[in-house]
Amino acid sequence: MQRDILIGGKTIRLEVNGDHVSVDGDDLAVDYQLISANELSLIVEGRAYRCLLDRTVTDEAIIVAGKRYPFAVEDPRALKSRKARGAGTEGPLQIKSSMPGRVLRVIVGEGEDVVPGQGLLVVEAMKMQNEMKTTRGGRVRRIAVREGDTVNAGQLLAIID
Amino acid sequence: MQRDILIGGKTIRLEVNGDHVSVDGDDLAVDYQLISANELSLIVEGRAYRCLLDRTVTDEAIIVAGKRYPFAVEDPRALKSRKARGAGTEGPLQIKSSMPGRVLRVIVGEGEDVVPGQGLLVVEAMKMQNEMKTTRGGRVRRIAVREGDTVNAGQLLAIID
Amino acid sequence: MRILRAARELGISTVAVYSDADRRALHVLHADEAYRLGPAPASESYLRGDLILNIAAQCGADAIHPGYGFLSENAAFAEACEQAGITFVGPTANAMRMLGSKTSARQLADAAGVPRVPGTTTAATSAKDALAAARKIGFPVMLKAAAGGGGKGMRAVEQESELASALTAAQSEAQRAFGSSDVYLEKLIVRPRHIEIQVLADQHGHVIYLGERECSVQRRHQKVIEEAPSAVVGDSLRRRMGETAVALARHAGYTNAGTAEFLVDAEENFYFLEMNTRLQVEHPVTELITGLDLVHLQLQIAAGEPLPFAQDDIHLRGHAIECRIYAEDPDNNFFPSPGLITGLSQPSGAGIREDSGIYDGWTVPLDYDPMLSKLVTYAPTRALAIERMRHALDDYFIGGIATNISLFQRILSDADFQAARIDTSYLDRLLSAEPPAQSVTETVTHSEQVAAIAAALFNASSGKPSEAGANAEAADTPWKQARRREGLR
Amino acid sequence: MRILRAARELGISTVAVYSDADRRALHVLHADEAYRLGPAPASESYLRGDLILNIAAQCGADAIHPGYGFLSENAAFAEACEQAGITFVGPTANAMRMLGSKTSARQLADAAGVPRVPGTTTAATSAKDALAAARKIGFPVMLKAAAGGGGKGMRAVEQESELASALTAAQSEAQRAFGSSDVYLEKLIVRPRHIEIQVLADQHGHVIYLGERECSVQRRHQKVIEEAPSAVVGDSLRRRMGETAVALARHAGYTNAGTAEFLVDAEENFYFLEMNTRLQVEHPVTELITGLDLVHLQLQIAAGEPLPFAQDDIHLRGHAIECRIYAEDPDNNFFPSPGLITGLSQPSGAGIREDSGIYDGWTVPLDYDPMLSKLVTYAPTRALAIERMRHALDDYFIGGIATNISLFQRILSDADFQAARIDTSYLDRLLSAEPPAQSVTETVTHSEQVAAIAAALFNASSGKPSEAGANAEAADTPWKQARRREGLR
Repeated sequence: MQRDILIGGKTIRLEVNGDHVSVDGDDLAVDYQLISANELSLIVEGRAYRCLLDRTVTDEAIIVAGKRYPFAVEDPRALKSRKARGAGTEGPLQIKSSMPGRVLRVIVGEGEDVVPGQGLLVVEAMKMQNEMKTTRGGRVRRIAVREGDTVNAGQLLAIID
Repeated sequence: MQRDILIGGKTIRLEVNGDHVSVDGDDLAVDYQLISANELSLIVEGRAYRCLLDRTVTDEAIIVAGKRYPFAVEDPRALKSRKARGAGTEGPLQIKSSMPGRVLRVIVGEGEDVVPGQGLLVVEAMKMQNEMKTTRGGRVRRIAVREGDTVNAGQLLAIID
Repeated sequence: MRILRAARELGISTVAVYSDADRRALHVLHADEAYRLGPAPASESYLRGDLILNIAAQCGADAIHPGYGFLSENAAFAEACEQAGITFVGPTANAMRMLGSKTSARQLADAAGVPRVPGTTTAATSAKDALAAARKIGFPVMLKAAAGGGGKGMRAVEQESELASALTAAQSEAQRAFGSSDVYLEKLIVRPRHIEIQVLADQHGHVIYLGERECSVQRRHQKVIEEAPSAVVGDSLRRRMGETAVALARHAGYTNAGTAEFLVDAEENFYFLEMNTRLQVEHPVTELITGLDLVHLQLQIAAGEPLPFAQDDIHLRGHAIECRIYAEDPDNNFFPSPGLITGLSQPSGAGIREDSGIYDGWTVPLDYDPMLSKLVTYAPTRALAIERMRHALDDYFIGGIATNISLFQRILSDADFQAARIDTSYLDRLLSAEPPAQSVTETVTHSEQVAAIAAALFNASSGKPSEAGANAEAADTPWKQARRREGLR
Repeated sequence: MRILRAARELGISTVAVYSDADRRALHVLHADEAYRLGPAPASESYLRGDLILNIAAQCGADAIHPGYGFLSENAAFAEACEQAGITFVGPTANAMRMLGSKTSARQLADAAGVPRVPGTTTAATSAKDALAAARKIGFPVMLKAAAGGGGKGMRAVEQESELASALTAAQSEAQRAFGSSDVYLEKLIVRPRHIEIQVLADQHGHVIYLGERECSVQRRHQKVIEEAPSAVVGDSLRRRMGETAVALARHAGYTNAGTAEFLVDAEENFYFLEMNTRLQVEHPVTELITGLDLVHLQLQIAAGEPLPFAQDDIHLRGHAIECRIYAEDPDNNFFPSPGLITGLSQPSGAGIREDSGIYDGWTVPLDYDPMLSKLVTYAPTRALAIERMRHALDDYFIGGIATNISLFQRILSDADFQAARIDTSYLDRLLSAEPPAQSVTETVTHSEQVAAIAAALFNASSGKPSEAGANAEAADTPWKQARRREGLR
């Protein structure tokens, strides 16, 4: 079994053969047991890990020791191959809604320049107003929603160039 | 939807229509939600019940308020229609092993008369010796195992007439 | 669930009411009787006191426990219960009215000689009015909704120029949240701690206090972590604050459980903030250090029983910490994240208590406060209670939705928190500080290798039916290949 | 898991060892390191001290905590640890040897002036020898394995004619279970309570006791329910028993946690039975009423730290009850029922502690003691702790295998248990009494109607994929039809 895993901005090539796994060419002794559909007991060279698979509407990640590692599988045989959150700092930035809600206010217009941390629009959900900010500076290419719109989880709100 | 449920030695005819159920002809208002594959939130005429489905190697039962009700479904469309434990006190009594183990000793012979509570054979499992007793008196028709035999869960050990 | 369980333990039958969004909630599953109130919005269900009283009358209920939110501090509802001959588990409508509005509570505090933060005792009606009051008190000042709680309708104002717009915002927020736009002003205490005193009063004139809770770790004036006892409250301060809270409760003719909130400054001066006339979300930390059950006591008091102990019988032992686990994403501006829970693994064991209403397969509704669970740890010392919580959080897994578990991990490993150097702006400072290095390394770290191996193995197993892992062993390659190891490594 | 969690909380890295049957066990999942010991049988894995020490040496372990069973009372293993320079978390091999064998423990007790049940101090070698001893003591007598515990190798003998065969049986059971056929005799006390004292001793000569545990509810000499405190132990008896246990521990040069077991008769006479030189399964009840963490203390003592408190600092508060939940079928002669857990719903909340190592999808192995979980409740009073436990048991669901939960429900609702009228034969009497009416009625009861409705609904939904209930709402008829109700009932 062979997989390329995109994690932390790097691609790791894995090959699992019985009780050994090759990680970018390094050979490691592994032992593993699936505890449930999203919980794995993994022993690598004697070190024990509880690995959790967390699939949300926006990404797919492994949680190990309380830390979350979004990942993507790059393999023609894999069914799912999503873009890992945070991976890829190049190209336009898509601002997406992480949950359903209502667009209360649009703060910036298309074509405006924004700085990192600047608020773009306000979405209300569960009676809380949340300002959606950009993590990068740039020019607003597109505002994909209007005030009063109801948005779904994962729906595109804006694009920053 | 219609089902005949054998429970507590009685057969109950049920017909579910939307938010009403007919139980042996009595009409009751019901509301229900499946919480998980084996947990049901059931409201009957305002009374709330947490109903659990327990499938073991020997029977199938509903647990309500800490009490266990073995049942069988009598319906041509149902996939499973097992004999409820305890149901049917007529006919020969089959003594089965409820778990894997090893037959340590056979106490009674075929053709012997036994009284309720009498030990028939001793099975060892998990380092514990367990005397398998008969709940009914009668004549031992058959001892289906020999000393030293390994037995599986549900395997027939003896038949009492 | 907390209240339902406590009632059952006293042999009381329970009736749950639910909105359409909560039909699958655990309190409905576990109640003796359950009735639908209405559609999901609280204004059409849980805030409809008339519907609730109708149901109570129909099913012959003796008492109503209002819980923590919704109508729990609504004097009109308490009064309606009284008129309907149904016991409201809480104070009388009269006491609630006196203490429930912050404006009247402050008047009462003054009358009872309870120290409080300088401020107005009546609502500011205009910007001009507010400005005059603010100048008299001295900036910085705080705007607060008279009817509210939980941070809604609150604004800190540093200078005169900000006052008018802040007042408008606070008033409209107060109107939306509480149906009243009354807002008052008070002096802003710099770096105060938020410490509250739990009081219990029976119908026979006995009033006692059960020590304090430290609730300084807040975000947007919402409590995030609560502890008992407070690391800065010694026996003397505890007695002074406790006796003050008891005096206030006596003055108001208060009955049942209540909480007096105070700001405490670095010199151990304490200022009364408000009285919460209900059971608090954070009551478990008090239960763990006193060994008492506050819900049992609430029900016994409501039934007219006297308190079964006196002030001298109350001894605090050990340390308890509570984390309020919310469906919100700390990496995304604390945006709420309701949705389907697709995996759940909850910690348990020595010194771990969890009050939660979630389960695998439950959909966190959009409609209410997204609190999922209260995770509470107890240990003989604060340091051990913190360590216990850190590991309990590591063990906690809620799949499918974002939660604030990582926020707690960050707080609990912070040196200032561990040294109890906290005040009400502590968390804002921590959050505005550089987030902990995300360690985006050039080379692949060992942890990333492990995560990648897990990702590959999960990926290889996906698509195969595996009901709760039951069939995992039976699934074919590569799950089976590595099951047996030859000897020791 | 209990020990692993406590170690993590003290910042100690953990190494788990496992047999093939336990690869999927939770202690392996949560450890920092994990190594395979060998095949499933304990004699080839968990009882192989040599393999365990090899692993400890390879991974550089500082200490070994032996848990509750297997090698925890094996002096040879403790000695091997000492020789390998690895700390054994427990008493010295020497103290263990003195107290571990019942015969030598009795000699020690006599020397320390600890009252004990009249009996032989050396093992009975022949039937003739045993008969002479029994006649001297007076019937009824008890046969006990010198090396054992947990009821193995024990026989009560009412009259002379039964003695020879009972001795043979006890000896062969002792040989199988402990590798030694030594069996001794003692007088059988009529209707005694089994009450034990928890002691703690550091390496600096401090020895204290932490109150008692009431363990009279037993089946086949195995503890079923434990409580703390005992309803019949007052301050005076507690002090007398506690000081006796401390004297014994001092006499043996004992260190770490240990338990002195006593029989107590109706006149408050107490007789020393044996000293358990390890942490007991039932330690949580002591933790809940003292507020301490015994595993933390064990590790601190093993590290050479002094006890952080004195006898006067120990105060008991409230009441705790533990139920040992086993995979065994009370309706079928308590036959073990290992197998796949196909559904799991565990109680939680105020006053509920669970120490368990099970999960949905886990297969309870055939190979070991079938204990699934320890469910413990705490409440201010015994009556409330019982009620809390009854409801926690109602909430507990372990699907797919038989458990003894129904046994606890029967005990906890029994008037004698509720009145604390218990002794070591209490449970045998309850079980031999007419079982509660199975209410096989002619007509269909209301509960049967409800169960039948549920059965029909489950049946109608089966076959449809429903991953942990997540898709239940999406499943078609009849699940959807009844979701919305028109108005109130």
